[in-house]
Amino acid sequence: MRRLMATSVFLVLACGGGEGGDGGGGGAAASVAPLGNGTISGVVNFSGSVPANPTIDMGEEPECVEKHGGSPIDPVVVVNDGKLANAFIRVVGGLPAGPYPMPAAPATLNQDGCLYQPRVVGVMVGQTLEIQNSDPLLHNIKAVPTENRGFNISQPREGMSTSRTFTTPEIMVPMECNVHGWMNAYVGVVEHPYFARSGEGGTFTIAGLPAGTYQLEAWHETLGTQTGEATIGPDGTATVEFTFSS
Amino acid sequence: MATAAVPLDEATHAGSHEISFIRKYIFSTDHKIIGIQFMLMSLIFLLVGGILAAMIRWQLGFPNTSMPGGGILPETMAPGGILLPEFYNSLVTMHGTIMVFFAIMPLLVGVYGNYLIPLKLGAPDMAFPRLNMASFWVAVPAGILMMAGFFVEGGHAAAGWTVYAPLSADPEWTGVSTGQQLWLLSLAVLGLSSILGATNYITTVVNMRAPGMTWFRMPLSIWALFVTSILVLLAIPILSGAAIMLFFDQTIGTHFFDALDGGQPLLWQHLFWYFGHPEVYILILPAMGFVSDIIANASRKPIFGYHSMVYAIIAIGFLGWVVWGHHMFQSGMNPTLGTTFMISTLFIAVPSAIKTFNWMGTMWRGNIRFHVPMLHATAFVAMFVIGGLSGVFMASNTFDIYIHDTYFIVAHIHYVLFGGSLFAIFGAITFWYPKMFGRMMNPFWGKVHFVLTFIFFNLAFFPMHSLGVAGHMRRIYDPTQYEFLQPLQPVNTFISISVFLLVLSQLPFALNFILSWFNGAKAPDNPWDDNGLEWSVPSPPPHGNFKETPTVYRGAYEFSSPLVEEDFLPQNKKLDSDPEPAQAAGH
Amino acid sequence: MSWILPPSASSFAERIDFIYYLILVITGIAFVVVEAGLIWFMIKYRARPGRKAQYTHGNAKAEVIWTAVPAVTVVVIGVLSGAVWKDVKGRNSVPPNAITYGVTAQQFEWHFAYAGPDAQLGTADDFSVRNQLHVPVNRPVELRMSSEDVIHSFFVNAFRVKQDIVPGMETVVWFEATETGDFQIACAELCGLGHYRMGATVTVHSQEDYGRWLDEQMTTTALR
Amino acid sequence: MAHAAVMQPPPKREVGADVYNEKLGMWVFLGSEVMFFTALIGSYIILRFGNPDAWTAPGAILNIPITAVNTFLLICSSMTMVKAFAAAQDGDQQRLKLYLVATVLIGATFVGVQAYEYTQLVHHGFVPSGYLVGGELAERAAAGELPASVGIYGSTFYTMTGFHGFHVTMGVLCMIFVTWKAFRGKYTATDHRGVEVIGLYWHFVDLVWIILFTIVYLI
Repeated sequence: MRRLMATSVFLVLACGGGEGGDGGGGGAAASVAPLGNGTISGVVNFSGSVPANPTIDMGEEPECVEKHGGSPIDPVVVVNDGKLANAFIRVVGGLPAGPYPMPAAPATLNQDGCLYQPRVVGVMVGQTLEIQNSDPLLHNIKAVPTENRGFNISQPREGMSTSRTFTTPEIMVPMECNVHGWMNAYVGVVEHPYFARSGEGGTFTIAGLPAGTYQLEAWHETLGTQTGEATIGPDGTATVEFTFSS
Repeated sequence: MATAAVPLDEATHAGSHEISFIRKYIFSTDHKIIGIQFMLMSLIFLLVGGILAAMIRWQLGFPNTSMPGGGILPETMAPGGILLPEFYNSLVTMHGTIMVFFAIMPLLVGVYGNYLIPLKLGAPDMAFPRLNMASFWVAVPAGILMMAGFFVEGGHAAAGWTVYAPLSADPEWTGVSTGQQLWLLSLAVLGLSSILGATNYITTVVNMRAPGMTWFRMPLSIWALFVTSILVLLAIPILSGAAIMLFFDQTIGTHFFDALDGGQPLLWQHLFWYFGHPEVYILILPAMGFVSDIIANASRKPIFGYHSMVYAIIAIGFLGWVVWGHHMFQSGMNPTLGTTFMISTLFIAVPSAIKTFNWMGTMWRGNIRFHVPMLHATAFVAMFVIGGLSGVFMASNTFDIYIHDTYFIVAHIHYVLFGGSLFAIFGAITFWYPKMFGRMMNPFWGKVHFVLTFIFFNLAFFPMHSLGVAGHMRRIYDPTQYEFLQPLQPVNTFISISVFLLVLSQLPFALNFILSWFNGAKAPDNPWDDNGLEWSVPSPPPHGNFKETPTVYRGAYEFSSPLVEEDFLPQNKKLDSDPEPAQAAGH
Repeated sequence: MSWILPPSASSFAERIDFIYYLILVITGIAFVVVEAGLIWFMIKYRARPGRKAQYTHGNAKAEVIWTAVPAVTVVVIGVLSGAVWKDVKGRNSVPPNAITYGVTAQQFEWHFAYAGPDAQLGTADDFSVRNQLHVPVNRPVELRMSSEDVIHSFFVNAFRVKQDIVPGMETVVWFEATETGDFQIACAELCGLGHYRMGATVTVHSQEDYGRWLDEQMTTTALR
Repeated sequence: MAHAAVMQPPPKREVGADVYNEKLGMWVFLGSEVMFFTALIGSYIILRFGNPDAWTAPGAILNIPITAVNTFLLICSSMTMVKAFAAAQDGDQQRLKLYLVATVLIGATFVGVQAYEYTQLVHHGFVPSGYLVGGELAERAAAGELPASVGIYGSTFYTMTGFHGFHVTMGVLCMIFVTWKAFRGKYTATDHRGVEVIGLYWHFVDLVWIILFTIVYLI
């Protein structure tokens, strides 16, 4: 993205990838009606031995260490009972042509305890990404995209919130904090709202789809990508499973 | 241009024909109008720069609190009125840039280079009047480009006014792209304006002097402007070249300052300071010239050691080219060069001392009239001494290890640029205002402005020395982040309050300037009993300046001459003992 | 408001401080002479009716004096200053018995690299600590510094040490701490929006404590 | 300006440089230009010494024969410029116009050839940022025939020759103006300042090119 002479088109709006636990692609926007009401639900498995996550030397930021009970760990690969969290799943094939409904709520990326919450977040093109600071100290947020226009902004105080949007689909836009070199997050920018992040239990749901067969792709920051397929039948549901291994 | 088919006589003599308002006041080729245009533009920028300074000081004096009126700033600058660090960096960058390039430099060179050179030399106008007009109208878009940077996405340039690469070369490091590019474009355009101006000034000084105005009869203000013009002519293109390279690094992917691909970050610093140190003298030499004129006038005495004053100007102009490395003692430059640059830098103290003592010598046994210009000129000397002496600390490469990039340098540059240049500018404005506008400024409010400015200037900047001595880094958004700086916070708050009052103290000046233009007492031709040729013509002088080319019989500082009854003797007044100038020739 | 330098804690700090106090005294004298003279002249030679100024164009003798005195003074300052510079920052100024550390600066962190058990920097067993430099007291320390992104500057107030760190080149600086305790490291060159917070700590240990700290680190590093 | 041909007697002045204003002004301006090219050339020298591996052997990327021809053309244009000035001094209007037109044409040709050279270089994959990704030269570099990275080579090459080309273009434009005035008979044997002044600029630009050609192409 260095020297991307992006023209200054800046944008707008909202979205909702994965808030909290098992995120689903959000609700309906006023302008575009939902394409359907089918749902794909799935789970991301992990096989093999789980790589150890690095510990973080947060000694310079006691406020953050406190939030982690004294021993902060960088959650690069989070596996619970063989299920992988923080994978980013999106529909890559089988969708009818747009336009697609815009998720009603903005996506959020919170800086809490000198870590990003969540670590992986999806936004639709044009959907607002709300970046929040819950720490009483300076964070800067540097987006280093290759397709979008990058930015580098600061939030020196607790409770600050800044909104940004992306103009072009991009898997994934890395976000970093240069004050705390260990802080990394990834923003998936998708042209439609049919994406999700696997939660702590490795599960996810993508809602609002019409019946049909869809190709999906799951992405993880260190484990690469996996593909899958799901068919939403007349009952309006489908399931899919991905398996990553170390 | 085809319409200007006017015989030379008429074209150069005022009032004898009508020209349209636009040709007369907007796209004028009259050096006096252009000087006034430059003055209005740079005074506006001076105000902008002052407001930026007040914002910087708010953050430093009262970190993390909401700035009064800051609520009107957009979220990307100051959410809730509290300045963001990236905006603070833009403020620091733009305060320096605007003050150096759009306020002090045009005020000294653009205004008085234009206004004084033809008048003081007895010329009808500049050598190239249309080029002169172009030089102003190229500066205007440069100013617009520079201000536009505040309104673009990513914010304005935030890499400091020295725009050190690679911080400035790659948007990745600051988040600023368009702002930095506008900054570079603006300076390249402004550079063209300065070069056109300098070409004009040099040609005029060399070729347009009235008969009898030999080199060593020129007033020191003209000598200073002449040497300054040479510095501008030779230094600005270095900046233009460097700015263009940096612009290409930003836009078309060249690698001049990119260490990852064969470029050299230190090359920027060498280019910038090779331009930048002559630039520093561009900002002080004309001020010294004006002050020399004013002190001699007010003391009613010939300038003490005229020739050594001239040689000191030339020496400073020359030394300016061989000292740039003193900005880079701690930059990783070859340490042996450090010692070389220290020696050359220290020697600048010599011509500076000569000038200071000669000003004092001029006042010695004088009969000093403390008119407002003289108050400012005296303040210039007093403040320049502080700025000059604090420069010795930094010239020593050894002690510079400690105070490099601290508030000591901030104090130093403000003592030279505000205490020095700006006091001289106030002196010059009040001294030549009657000539420029045909009205006197109000002396009472002039004195009020002077006293307030002098007090709050010192309260604002003198404590910065002690911050520097305590190791306070400059360009720090929030000093309370460092334990060793926390005890200094009361000093920061004190400085900030003084700066706010200093900014407010400019109100009497602004009002005096504007109101006197309309309501001031009518100015006589020679209100200060001065000797210069500009005082021999009406206030304001007509288009073409002189009814007939004056003849010069002596230098500009023949005050209290025993040859005449009154205590001044104009340069063009012929005494019986004066021979006609021998050299005057028809070319 | 103080003209006194803060307490120092390195071997060459006193020599640097001496230069400061020397210049302070010289410039202080010049300051008093000039400003007092100025005020005196302003009062004594203020305009009074019926008085005419003395008509003189200068005095060559006086001018020679006030040219020569500053010239000699600056030469003295230059020579004294240059001698200290040579020992602090000169080409071969790093003492041969210095311990070498690696410093990597990046927006907006410091990473200090320590030699591992083989006591050689630049080998596989090096370990690195973020924002913490640990050094022994009374022992010269050499820092080999490089930058990942933009120009930073390594500044320790108490040690009178400052050196820019330029991407694409290695800059070297050395110091010898003379007191134990924690001292603050600051970045002294504008490096971006987090510049004001790019601090770190240098901890000066007694010789024994330093050894203990080093062993501890190597054990935990080996465990990782 | 319509009556400019009627010369006013110059006002009495203190003797300055003993040349008329326009000529002095051009000399002064050229001083500024010297510093501009000094900045570019000085940077080039520093960058090249700092990273000699980014440069290829002469001619490996750049097309020397075509540039040599171009250099010859530019030197020829200086010759025609001299001839034009001589004609102006003699008051020979025909030859003045002839040689001015020739200078304009040769100058324009120089710029055209340079533009052609640029398009060829870009076509081969040599751009200001170095190799064009996927270009022919990038492949040869990958094969080890050329330096791995020529970023700084491309940067300096395009900036220096580009700015020279810009100066030539400006010169051609001014020269067209002078030619137009020559066709209107504005230059006489006694007053032909425009021709002399543009000539000074032209020779300067020519001289700069000879330096650039030597250090950028031949060394």
